[in-house]
Amino acid sequence: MSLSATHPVLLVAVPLFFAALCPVVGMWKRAACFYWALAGVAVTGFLTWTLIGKVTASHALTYNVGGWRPPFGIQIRIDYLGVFMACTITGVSMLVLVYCHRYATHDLKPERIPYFYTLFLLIFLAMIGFSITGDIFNMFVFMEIFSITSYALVAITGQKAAVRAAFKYLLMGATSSLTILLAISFLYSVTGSLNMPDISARLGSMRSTYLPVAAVALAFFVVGFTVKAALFPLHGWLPDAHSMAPSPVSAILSALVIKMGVFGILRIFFTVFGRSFSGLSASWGTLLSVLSWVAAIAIVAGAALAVFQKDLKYMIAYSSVSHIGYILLGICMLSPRGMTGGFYNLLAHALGKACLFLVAGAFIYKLGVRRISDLKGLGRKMPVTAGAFALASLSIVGIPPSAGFVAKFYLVWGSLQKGQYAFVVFILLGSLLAAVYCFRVVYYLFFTASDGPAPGVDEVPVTMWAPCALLALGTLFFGLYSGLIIPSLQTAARLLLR
Amino acid sequence: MKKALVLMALALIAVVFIYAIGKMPPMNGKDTPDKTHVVPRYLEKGEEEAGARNIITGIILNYRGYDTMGETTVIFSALAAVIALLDREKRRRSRSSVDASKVETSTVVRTVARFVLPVVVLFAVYTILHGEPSAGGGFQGGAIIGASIIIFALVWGLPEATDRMPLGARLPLESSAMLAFLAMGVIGLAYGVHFLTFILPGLSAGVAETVRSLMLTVIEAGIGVGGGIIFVSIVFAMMREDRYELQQDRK
Amino acid sequence: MSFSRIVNNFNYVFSALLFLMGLYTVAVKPNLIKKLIGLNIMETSVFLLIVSLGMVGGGEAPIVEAGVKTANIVNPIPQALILTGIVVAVSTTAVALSLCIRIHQKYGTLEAGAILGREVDV
Amino acid sequence: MSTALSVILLLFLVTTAAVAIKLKDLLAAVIVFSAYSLMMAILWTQLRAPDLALTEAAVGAGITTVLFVVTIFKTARREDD
Repeated sequence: MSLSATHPVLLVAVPLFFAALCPVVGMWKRAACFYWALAGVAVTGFLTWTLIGKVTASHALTYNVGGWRPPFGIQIRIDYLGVFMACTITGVSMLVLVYCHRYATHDLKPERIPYFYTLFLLIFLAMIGFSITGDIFNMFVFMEIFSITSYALVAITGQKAAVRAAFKYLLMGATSSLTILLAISFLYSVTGSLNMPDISARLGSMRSTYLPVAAVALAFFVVGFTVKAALFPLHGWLPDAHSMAPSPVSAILSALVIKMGVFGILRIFFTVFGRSFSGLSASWGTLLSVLSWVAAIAIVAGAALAVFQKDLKYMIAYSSVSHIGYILLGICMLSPRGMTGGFYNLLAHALGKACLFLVAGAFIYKLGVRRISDLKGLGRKMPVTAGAFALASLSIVGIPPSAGFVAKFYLVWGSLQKGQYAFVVFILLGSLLAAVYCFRVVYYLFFTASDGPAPGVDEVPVTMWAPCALLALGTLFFGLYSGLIIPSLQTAARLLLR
Repeated sequence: MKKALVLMALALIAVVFIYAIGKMPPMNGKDTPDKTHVVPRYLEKGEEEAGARNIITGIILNYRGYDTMGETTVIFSALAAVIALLDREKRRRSRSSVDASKVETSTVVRTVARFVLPVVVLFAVYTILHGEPSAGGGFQGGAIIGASIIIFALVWGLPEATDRMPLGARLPLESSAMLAFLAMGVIGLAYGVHFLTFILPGLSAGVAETVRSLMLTVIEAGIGVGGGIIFVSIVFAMMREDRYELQQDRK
Repeated sequence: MSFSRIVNNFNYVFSALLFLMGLYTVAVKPNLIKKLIGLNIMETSVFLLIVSLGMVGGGEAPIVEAGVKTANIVNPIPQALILTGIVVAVSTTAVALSLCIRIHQKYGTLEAGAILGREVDV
Repeated sequence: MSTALSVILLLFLVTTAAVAIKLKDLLAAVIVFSAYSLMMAILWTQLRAPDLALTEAAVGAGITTVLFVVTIFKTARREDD
């Protein structure tokens, strides 16, 4: 099956077809929308899967949409990192979508269900399109699709706090999008190109008087994408939006959408500007060291804020702020080890955080409780979901043999290699705080007796607990068999650094 | 306090911004980097390669058609978002606050609208189909069609408008822009060339160009109809108010 | 040198000014509708910047006519990009205004002080 | 000549933007903002962008204004101090 290898554009076109017809399916039969969306994600997942071999064989797969060669048309460019992102996106989306089946009928007005799945497919295809494109403006277009859909998904229940959070998210998101568009125009004014490798080449041969414009463009890109990624001082929108959204949506937003901001930074740093961009070397170094210190502070600040939360979903959301710090710190190390750690944490956090939010959703589904202190003794009544929570917590904290441990191991190794002992302290402190906030919940779940009688509380339906369990087992699997992916990620890092 | 902080941030951004525009290539220059790299080919070969005298149309439909597919997806996402937040109107029953007020629309407005609207729609169709040789195109025309239907809803009321443009007819048309792009793209795949390639292999030059202009027209029409209907649906969803909803159909 | 550049590039200067005005409105004005007007002003300012940089002195619109030299035609790429940009802007505005309608239903006001500052009510 | 016209248009733009930001009556602010969009449309023709002018006039001045007006009718017309 080499259809997707010859035509990688199908990764976007197939879910787009399913999204375009989802409301029509909903008009015919509301209940069919779920299966329609599931089919869309499954087919795309299959196409992504068949792509892996091809990408690893040729390092980067390129496809000229419309047959126009790169600077003239839009080129789809799938490298190691792109296919890694696409696989993470399809895998997590698939499991979250299965979970949505019961959750959506429980939480949403019936007439909104078709549009919920339409938005789900749209956000899914936009994230895939974002990670595989090789054109900077095309990236902006896909970014806008997943931004607009995520504003709506946060507020889809129509609850008071959710609408408010969505508006705050929208203001921050739209402003950061504009910052990125502004950066694109600055970059275009001095390079005259929109294709990423072509911009990189043009920057290398640019007149030196234009260097400041490129530097300002870089700064605006970084600011814009760090807002999208919710890096610590600019994270203001995240806790509200991620905790007030319906839980499956929180899972998608926290596991995947904020990673898109990180991915954008990666693309800008390595594919667009590249290390060979010698003219900026001074400001480049400053920017990286500033960014890595900000990331290090984010690790501790996010984790510390999470410790003080009384609300379960707020706690999980603040934990995301901390983990974005880990990923960015790894990227800013600019060494294969550190970057591998960052990329691996991207996967580990996507699986673990999706699991935590889905479990939080399961508690809300059964009991309607959100406060951590209300979870007493639930471990005995909902053993699978609570067990999944404990297992995913291991990965979030970074205890062997989970995937989170592997990621942090590489991060620590990378910083030791660079002689940055301060970062080791930050990473370990972050893990310590993570242990505090995660195991507090685990303690309530398993080691306290419930004080109030909660009759009739039992395990959630299988379509809800199975995704949680699979995600949790995924963190374990990728911890035990890290050798499956680590070599490819190291190659990815080396290719980016070249 | 907050204001002072914001002003400081603004001052910082202003300094950076002014610094950048001071170093940017000058306006009106002919040999700036942006005009010497990709553009010459578009200008010299655009008409022949992309099949449109209006280079912009050539770029948005052909050279960068994938972006425009994304653009139609953006506006479809906006529609899905608005409907997910505000819900659809109910045919003949949903009303806006204007419909609920006792004041009748004045005869002048009705008469003017009756004469102007057909002309507006005609102009919109012209804009859609005439995007190749002159300014205009699917999206602009679609916006004008949408605006004319919105004017209809404002003058004759939401129940009348939802009766004339029922949901069952609008809903499938909303995705027509994306479907037009996908269908035309898949034709390319079937002929063994890349997605959204409009010059199909195996056809003689004249036929291939005719096929291309046909395919581009289908996309323009799709964007026009899809964009227009999406605007109408968004405005209908925003106009309706629950508290003014009628209990029975207004016949 | 740099100063005369700035004066010559007056479109850029005005776009920077509009951008800052918009950003100020988004950040400071308490009313949500006002914030959205500010956001739209910001958007048009960015559009103005990118289209201005494609301008050619005494140039022609990018529509190929017989007898027009291609060197004298303005850069069409920014215009094509901004067509997409305008659509994105109106889409964002539509979603934001729908959220405003919902917020007004839930909170009875559109003033940020009364809405955004309120503690979580879960 | 056309430079002078552009500068006048830009000054108008800044003025209308400032007025739209300053006005307490939101409906008036939105109407001024639609004037801003129309001004922008004229500026696009000055910048030799007829397609953008058409789009800005239809979408910026037309659809966006309708959306704002509809929202203001459903919510509050005045901005509090």
